[in-house]
Amino acid sequence: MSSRLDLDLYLDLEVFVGPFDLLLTVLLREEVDLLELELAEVAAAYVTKLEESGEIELEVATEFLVLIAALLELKSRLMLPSADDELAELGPEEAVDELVARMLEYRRFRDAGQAVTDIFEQERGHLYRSAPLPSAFRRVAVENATQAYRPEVLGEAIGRLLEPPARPDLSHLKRTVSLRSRLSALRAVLEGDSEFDFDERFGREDRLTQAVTILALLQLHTEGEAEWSQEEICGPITISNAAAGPGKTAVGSPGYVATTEREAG
Amino acid sequence: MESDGALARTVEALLFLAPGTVTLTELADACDASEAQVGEAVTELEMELRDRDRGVVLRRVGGGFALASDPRAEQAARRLLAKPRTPPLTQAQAETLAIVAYLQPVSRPEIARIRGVSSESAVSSLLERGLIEESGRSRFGATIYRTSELFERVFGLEGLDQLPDLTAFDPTPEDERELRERLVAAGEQRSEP
Amino acid sequence: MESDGALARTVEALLFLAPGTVTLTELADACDASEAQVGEAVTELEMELRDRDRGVVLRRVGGGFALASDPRAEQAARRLLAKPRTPPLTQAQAETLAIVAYLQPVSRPEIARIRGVSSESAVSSLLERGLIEESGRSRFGATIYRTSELFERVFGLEGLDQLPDLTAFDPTPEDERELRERLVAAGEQRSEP
Repeated sequence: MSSRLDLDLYLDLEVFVGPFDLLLTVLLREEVDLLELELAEVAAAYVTKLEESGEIELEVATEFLVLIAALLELKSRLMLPSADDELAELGPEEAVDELVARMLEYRRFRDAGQAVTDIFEQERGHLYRSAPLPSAFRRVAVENATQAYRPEVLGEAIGRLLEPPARPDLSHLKRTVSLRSRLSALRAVLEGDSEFDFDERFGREDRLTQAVTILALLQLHTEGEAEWSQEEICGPITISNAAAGPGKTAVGSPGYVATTEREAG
Repeated sequence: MESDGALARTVEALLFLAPGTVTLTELADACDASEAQVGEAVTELEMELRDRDRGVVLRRVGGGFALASDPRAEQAARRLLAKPRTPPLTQAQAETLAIVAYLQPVSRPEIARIRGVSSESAVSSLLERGLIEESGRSRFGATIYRTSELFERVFGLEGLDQLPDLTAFDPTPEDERELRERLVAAGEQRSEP
Repeated sequence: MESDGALARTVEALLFLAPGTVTLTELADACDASEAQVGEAVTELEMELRDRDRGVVLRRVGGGFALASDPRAEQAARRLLAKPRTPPLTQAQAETLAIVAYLQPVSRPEIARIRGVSSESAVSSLLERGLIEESGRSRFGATIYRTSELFERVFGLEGLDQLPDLTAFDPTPEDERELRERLVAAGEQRSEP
């Protein structure tokens, strides 16, 4: 059986040691606090792994991006401070709403899964007949049969099966976005512009490219090359060259405690 | 009535011979009778098979009808046909199957987002068991899945609308309040100096 | 008597599910009962089926028993079965069918080795649709499959030599033996972790 996991990513973090898959499970089951988790380290581990292999398998990368983006979004909202006192109350509240909604969505399907299991247990005793037709009827069926399938389907299937996985052929992938190319793209922009708006530069790219760019940004952040800031939830993201000084709010910055300004006020 | 009995006889013979489920329209065409007449004959046969309580029952599955064996004969059947019992669904498979069944068509990243774990292994065992099947690709190249005809048969469903209403699994307001309080408490802990 | 009724129920279910004739000994083994008890249950079932006069009858044939459709339903059955069901093939079904078509006769374990996953559900749906059929047993007791005449019809082939040639898929195997080796080698790599 080919039951390998997609994200063969092993993590060694302060609050968690183990495979990425398990991390997500313990997060959803509330055994590890999202606020304690340094997502940049997770992204960095993934980036390292990608660099070692040198290839992005699109479906796997998409899965990782979707998961890490959801976690980033949740965590950033949990951590988001605001200059305004009223909004300061609202920010974490909304973040909690979002996290609760996600956890409730999971619970809903966990319970639906239980119901599916119950139906399966109740029904699996019923067996269906799978006997060949008596020969008299078989002849009728053959006589009346007309072409319904293209024979090429069979050649294509054999072609697929002949392809050894050791020689990966990426021609069937629609497209890939390499992390390395997004890193160079970001560095190139930062060289010319010490501060720029994410949407202005990358807003016209497709979602996958934008997502990989965010991953690349995380990498630059951990390496101390770039800072990024966001004044309000879902507002524009400003990226600045780390040498040019940080923005007001470091979203996604590991360990950054979100209430500094409130305390100061 | 003699003629009704004859129609129920023909219907039983057809369901016995046909591979897979047979729809009302197919039965009516083959019997040269109206769908209403055939529908009555199906009900008559269904009740008679229930009353005689023997080894064969009529099931309304996947938008049609099929004969199946009585579950009480399952063990003996597996001995005769040398077939091992189908393994139970694991929790991962059950959750994944529920997501596909309720949200179909649905992509694997979407399944992963809801379950919070990558779900390749659950998806591929469900594919192998024939309970779900591929139904194309998303814009981003991810495979999209839906449930199969076999799923409806194995789960004894007339159609997908026979699944329990998803709202039946809405968490209670207490669940929600409890979760929220725990999260707020965690957030407040973090904000203290 | 309740226990007799239960045995007749199991016997009916077994005869319903079995693809061919079942002997008294096989029935007794599967039911965990004596041949005398099973013999009585068979007679009870036979008489009951005769009395209810529906679409299924019990036949004593070739040293065993089988259920069969009532001959009076033959015309309707011809009409129903005259049009073979041809829903779109899933990827698993297409691969399995291609393996059987190019390498026949081929055993189920070999199909699994080439695909890298157990292929039970694909094999049984192809059997059920009549696209492949059993053609005996291998030395080790595994069922061997080949494509059916219906297969050639629904693919518009006049013979198996009309199967698409594989030159499009480089490197092209020289002959069937080489193709088999190549497929098995690729499959084994696929199933490795």
